[in-house]
Amino acid sequence: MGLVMNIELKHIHKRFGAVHANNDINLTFATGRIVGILGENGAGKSTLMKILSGFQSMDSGEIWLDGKPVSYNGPQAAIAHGIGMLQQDPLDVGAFTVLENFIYGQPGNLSPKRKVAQQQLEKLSQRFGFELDPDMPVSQLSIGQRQQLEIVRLLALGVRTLILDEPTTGISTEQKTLLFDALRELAAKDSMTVLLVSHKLEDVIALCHEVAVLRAGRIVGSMDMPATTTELVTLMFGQELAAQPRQPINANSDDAVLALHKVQLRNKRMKIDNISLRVRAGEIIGLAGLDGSGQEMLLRACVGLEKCSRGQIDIAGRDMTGKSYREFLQTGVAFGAAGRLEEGLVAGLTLTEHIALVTSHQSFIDWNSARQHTEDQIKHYNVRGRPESRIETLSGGNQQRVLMALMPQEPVLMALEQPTRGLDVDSARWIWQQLIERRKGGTAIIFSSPDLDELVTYSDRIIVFCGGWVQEVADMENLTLDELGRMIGGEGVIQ
Amino acid sequence: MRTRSMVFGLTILPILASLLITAVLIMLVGADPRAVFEKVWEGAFRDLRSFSQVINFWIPLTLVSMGLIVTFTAGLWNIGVEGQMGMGAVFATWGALTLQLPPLILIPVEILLAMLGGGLWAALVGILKTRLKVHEIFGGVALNALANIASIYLISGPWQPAEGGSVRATPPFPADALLPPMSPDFGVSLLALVIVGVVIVSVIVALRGTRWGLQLKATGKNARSALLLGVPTGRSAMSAFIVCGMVAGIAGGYRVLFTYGSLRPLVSGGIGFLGLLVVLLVSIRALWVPLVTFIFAAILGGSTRLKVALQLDASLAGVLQGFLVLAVLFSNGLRERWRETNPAHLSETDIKTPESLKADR
Amino acid sequence: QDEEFVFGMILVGPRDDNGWSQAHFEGGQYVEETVPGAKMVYFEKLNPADAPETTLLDVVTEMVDQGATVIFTTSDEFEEDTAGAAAAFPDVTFINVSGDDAYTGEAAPNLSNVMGEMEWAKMIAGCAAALATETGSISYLGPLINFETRRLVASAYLGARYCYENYAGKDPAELTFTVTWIGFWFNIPGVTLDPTEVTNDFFDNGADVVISGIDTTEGIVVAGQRAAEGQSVWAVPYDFAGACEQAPEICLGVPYFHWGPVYQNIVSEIQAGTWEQTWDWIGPDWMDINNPDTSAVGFIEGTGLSEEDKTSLDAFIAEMTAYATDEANADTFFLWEGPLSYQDGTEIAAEGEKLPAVAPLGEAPSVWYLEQLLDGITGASS
Amino acid sequence: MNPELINIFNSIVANATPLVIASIGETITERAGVVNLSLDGSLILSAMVGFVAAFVSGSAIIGIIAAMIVGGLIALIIAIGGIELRQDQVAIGFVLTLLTADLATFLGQNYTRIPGPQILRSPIPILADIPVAGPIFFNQTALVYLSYALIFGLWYWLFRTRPGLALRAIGERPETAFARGANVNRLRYLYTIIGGALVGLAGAAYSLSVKPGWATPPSMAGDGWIALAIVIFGGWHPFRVVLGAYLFAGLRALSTAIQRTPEIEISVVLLNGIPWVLMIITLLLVSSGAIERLLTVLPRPLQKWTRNFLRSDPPAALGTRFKQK
Ligand SMILES: Nc1ncnc2c1ncn2[C@@H]1O[C@H](COP(=O)(O)OP(=O)(O)OP(=O)(O)O)[C@@H](O)[C@H]1O
Ligand SMILES: Nc1ncnc2c1ncn2[C@@H]1O[C@H](COP(=O)(O)OP(=O)(O)OP(=O)(O)O)[C@@H](O)[C@H]1O
Ligand SMILES: [Mg+2]
Ligand SMILES: [Mg+2]
Repeated sequence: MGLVMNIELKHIHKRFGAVHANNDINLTFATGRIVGILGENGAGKSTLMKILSGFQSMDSGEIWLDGKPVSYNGPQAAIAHGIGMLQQDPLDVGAFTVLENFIYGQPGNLSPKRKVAQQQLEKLSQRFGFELDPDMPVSQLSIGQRQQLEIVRLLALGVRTLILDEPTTGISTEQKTLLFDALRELAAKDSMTVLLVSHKLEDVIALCHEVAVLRAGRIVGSMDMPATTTELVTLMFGQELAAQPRQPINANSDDAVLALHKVQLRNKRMKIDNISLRVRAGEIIGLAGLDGSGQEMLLRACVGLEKCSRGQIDIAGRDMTGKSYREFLQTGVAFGAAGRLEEGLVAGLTLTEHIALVTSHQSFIDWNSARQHTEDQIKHYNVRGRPESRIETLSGGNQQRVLMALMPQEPVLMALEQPTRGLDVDSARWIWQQLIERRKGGTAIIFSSPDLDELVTYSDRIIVFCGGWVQEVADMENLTLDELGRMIGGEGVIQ
Repeated sequence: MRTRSMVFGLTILPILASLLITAVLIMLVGADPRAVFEKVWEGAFRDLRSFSQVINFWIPLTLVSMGLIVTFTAGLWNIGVEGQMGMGAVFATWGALTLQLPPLILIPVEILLAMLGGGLWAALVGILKTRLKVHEIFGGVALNALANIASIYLISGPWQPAEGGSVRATPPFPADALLPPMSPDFGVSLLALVIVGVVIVSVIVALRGTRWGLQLKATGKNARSALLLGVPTGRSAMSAFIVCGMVAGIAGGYRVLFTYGSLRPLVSGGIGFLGLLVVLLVSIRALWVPLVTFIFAAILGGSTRLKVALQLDASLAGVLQGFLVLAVLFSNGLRERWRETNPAHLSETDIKTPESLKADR
Repeated sequence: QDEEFVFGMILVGPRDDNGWSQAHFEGGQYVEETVPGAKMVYFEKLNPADAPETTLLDVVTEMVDQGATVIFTTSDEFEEDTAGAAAAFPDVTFINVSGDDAYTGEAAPNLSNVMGEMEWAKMIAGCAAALATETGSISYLGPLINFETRRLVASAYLGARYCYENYAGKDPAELTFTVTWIGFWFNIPGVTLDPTEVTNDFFDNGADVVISGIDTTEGIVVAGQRAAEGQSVWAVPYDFAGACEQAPEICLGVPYFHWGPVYQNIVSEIQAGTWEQTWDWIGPDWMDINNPDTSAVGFIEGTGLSEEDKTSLDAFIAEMTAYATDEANADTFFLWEGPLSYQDGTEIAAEGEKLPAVAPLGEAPSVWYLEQLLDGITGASS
Repeated sequence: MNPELINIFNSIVANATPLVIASIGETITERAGVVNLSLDGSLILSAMVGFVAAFVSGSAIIGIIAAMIVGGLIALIIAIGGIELRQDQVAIGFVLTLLTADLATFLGQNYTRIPGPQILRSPIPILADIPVAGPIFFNQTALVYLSYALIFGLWYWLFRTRPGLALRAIGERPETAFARGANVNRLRYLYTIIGGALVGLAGAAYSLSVKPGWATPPSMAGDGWIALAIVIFGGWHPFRVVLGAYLFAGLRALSTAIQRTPEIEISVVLLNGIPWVLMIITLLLVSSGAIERLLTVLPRPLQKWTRNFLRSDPPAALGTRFKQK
């Protein structure tokens, strides 16, 4: 399997309107290497990788493979040249079974040989220790399993270069280990080239042989590994980021803002029993766990979006069991969902209309004062946008800021799903500053995150969700990332 | 400059295109398009009587269209509007046939009954939609047919005159139960005109200036987000249905209390569907409704003459209206495409340079 | 030099429906041909399904505008609206087919009613069906239920029962006569039953003759289809002399109206200034029921009729003619004599008693105001 | 089984066939992620054109072809508007529903109620002799046999072939399909047109076989909406769609039968409401999740088998636009 693959990118340019997403990129990737691609949000990483894997066309520039210029349109053609990409949200079809997904895209005659394909799938899975049931619908797999499926699928297609865009979000430590082992093996034994886009510096440090850093569309540097986090951060942001000072909670009262008594939650896929929890004013509770382990369900139950099948929920001492979301809102809770434009903001409405929607309590709206109010909020939250801008024209970070501005000033409780999803380190820190500001006023925060670092950094207490069980981290003082990762993966759960 | 002429062209184009297609079709069946358009014009504007007939289409059509503006704003396809008109007519008929009141009280009561009937029928679609998750298009289609069947049942059964049973009509309403016309020559109800005016103004004000209107808009654009922002979306949708149903009910009531003077099968006369076309044509912009409904009403009014004078099927009116709306939808699409390929016309908030994004960090 | 005389013709269905509306339309054409200067303006398909937005008054207004001085509104469905239009245009003469306003005295002076005595022809239709049936099961495709349709169904039934016994020589107790009502004069999808499906259902359930009572031709079309597929089935269409053309080989004949002479008469009277309001129920010309210049009602025998049955049918018609031309039987109908009772058992004519053609509603039972189907017919009376 | 009952079932299969073909066509379209809401009008216009073409040419085959072209053209308008110009597919479909029905009335005004070519029953020799099932299923017209082929053909295409995977993928997740080499929009055009052509075929099945001839008001009006509802009831699975169509035709036959039964006294007019009540009830059944719940009751191996069959979620990308790079 000693096929050599040398990739050269020459003078690649890509513009989106006024945005110069890739500005004269020159890079070389040698065979058998694992290369990390770093950069802040919007730096152009995904764009470059999409160009390389055929998902996007470039404006100008050349791609050379093994000393020859190539051009292809479409990801299928890139795969034919041996380059495959694994998107952050794996590109599969939820309604298909694992086997159908594996088959779909393979060349062949009209009616695929299911037996043959199944054997191939099983052989590849076995090699890397992946457990994939061929008849399972993809919609019932975890993100990690979907990535595994995508990897074996690409390998079966004979891919020689594997690109992964932020693959470690939302997968367990165990699956991450499995993934990294597989990638190392592919690079070492099969001489494959692996390109890894990631915001997680520890992953890059653990895996990569070298890194390249983008900023505002340009390559600003590269270095061979090993390197320290500080060195990488300096390269990415041009400066070292100061550590966030941790504030102790001023939990001067013992009154629970939120209290769960033996709550049972269930949906089609799982059931979680016996959750009991007391959250005091000013406390920050982190919910850890793999995607879809029940954190989201709990968060939503805390604001009445999910019904408890058993047990009782109190908000500020009032029994709210079975009440509607709107009734919860009236008690002073706030909720922020992970999908901002799907759940939270209304594409098509302007900023002013959003503000008016949550602040008007009269039948008739005073548009002048709504506009005034919006301008104040824009200033206060540092939003890049104007009152009459439609919300969908703002960037992700700015949308997140607007979402914050729409929440009540001093809620009793904020329930936030992945509050910094998709944001770069800088924006994420700004969001947390705002949150910590609110907790000083006595707001309790309960949030979920796939980012262990974020959980450990900001939480006063952490609840771990795993396989239908919940468990609180006992010793917060001495909690390490590793330990938390293992708990998420199912170690040390009291059954 | 180029922009303006382009936009103008894309507005005028669909009108020309649909007229052209219709003309070709007319020639296809061996008639003269000029004579057709002439007869339609004559049929609508020949004299006061024919003009009053146009206004008599305009009144219910405008009512229904304004109601549909409300449901469309909330993102709802109220195809059931026909049935809501029908039920408005049925309830008004009940009032007209059974209540013995002085006209000054009877007529308002009949109109309230019509609103009640339309509102109820719309609420059914609403419940099916919001509680039972049956898409409003199917709920609406089924309830349209059921409203019709209910009215035929009532006409041929319980409300049948003693001397003969058929599905043709109820006995004529007593004179006191009818809306009075403005004058014998100009057969138009002043009260109905006033109601239309009030409805137009209230719908525009409600959608622009009230919290209810904003909540509808948010529900229509993204119900999930609206819910999370604290909008009672279920209630919003229900209220949109009910408001539309009540307005459509008045329109249906008008058909029996003025146009016919008795209840007929299929009393809505397809006006509800026409209203849907109108609202699609104006892209939910309420201000344009009265004008467009006037044009549609004129075509409708004129097409009776078309049939008597030229023996051409009156379905031609529907063909012209259909092509017009289709052409407008297509030219909207062309305009959007054209804007996309000429990004200079995007407002400046649409795209930002990385520099400006970085400025405040 | 002939002064133009414009008359309006308002049709409930299409002018080429091979049924009721076409018969009227051709009646109008007959007037155009025979009355010098006569010119017809017409409006077809004035019904809630085809022209939901148009009212009869709109159409009348347009016609008057075109110069019409007499307007024929050719459906029972137009009864109320014609009364309204007559009040709105007192100078125009209105003829409503059929209706009873002129009989009950409700009508404005410029409004007459006219109808043909289809009962005779329906009896012949029933007879033809009884002669042809092999299974002894006849189905009647009914429109909506009212006085007119009930008496037509009953007439067909009486004819069938009589011929089944007297010409076919079978036991009338074994004859099945079923009516299914579709709900209107013709198919309105989503509102009426579909006559095509209903006719198929007749044949599926063992009937082999369908007598149509609706304005359109679904009955004979389906029968023709079944016959082409090899089944022995027959049909009797309705209303229009040419209706057999849809499937001549299985057509037993068609009872029809011939409006030409009737309309010509009315138009001539109006031209001559001798017209007076009447309520007319016009019978066939017994000299020759199929004379196009004199008979308002007729029955054309179809090619589906066997020679033998044709002979029997002619004998039946002769018997009927003898009855009708006998002065003693004035204002009564053949076969409409006791014992006759309604479906619920109420006797309406005792043994030997003849039911009067018409009597004021509620005062005495009559053929015109038949309140129920007759005993022996399967199907709904209301 | 008594012969009347066999006759009745035979008629039910015959009457259901246009519904079957139309809803199979719409299933294909919707599986590709496009909604063709115009069915009610499409059926009418294609029925008219099918009849007129057959009448003028004297050949039913030419009628069928003409009807399929009309159905395909209507679908093409929806595809251009919905895919190319990215307008609301429901809006275009609705406008076309009204427009095509009026167009049929207008253009067909000189062709009403005339006898024309028909497609008659032609029993399949050996199969028609099978007791009970033979006379019901195999004493039918060629169109009915074609509908059987369509049912099984679509099932095979969707669940057993590579292009079938692509068809499902473009309706479920077009991004994925694109990444795997499908030209999403071109395929959507293709399947929308194929689906539309089948709707056209269904129209011809009315005017050349089930409800022979052309007339106004058109006798198939309303059936388009019912076919659309059947697609939902059928969960976009060909077998269940067909089941829905047969069920529907069966229950409609029942409302005629009720009138024939003098013991049941119910107003004729009210009986005509049955199909619409049925339509709502069937949709309720699906939306209430009753069918899904059935799945959880079944033993596990059966679950796997029935999962596809019992799904009630529409294709995830139904009615959405895909911006192809
Ligand atoms: N399809 C597009 N249309 C317009 N602008 C785009 C498009 N895709 C990317 N951009 C812009 O190009 C720039 C680079 O985006 P890219 O997705 O490559 O960034 P990234 O480095 O992957 O960021 P992140 O870390 O947030 O994933 C951003 O400003 C982005 O807004
Ligand atoms: N698919 C797209 N089509 C059009 N414009 C886009 C698209 N994606 C991004 N943009 C535009 O590009 C700009 C940057 O978007 P993006 O969400 O990638 O920002 P970002 O660089 O990640 O910033 P932030 O850190 O605030 O999230 C925005 O103005 C956005 O409107
Ligand atoms: Mg971003
Ligand atoms: Mg990225």
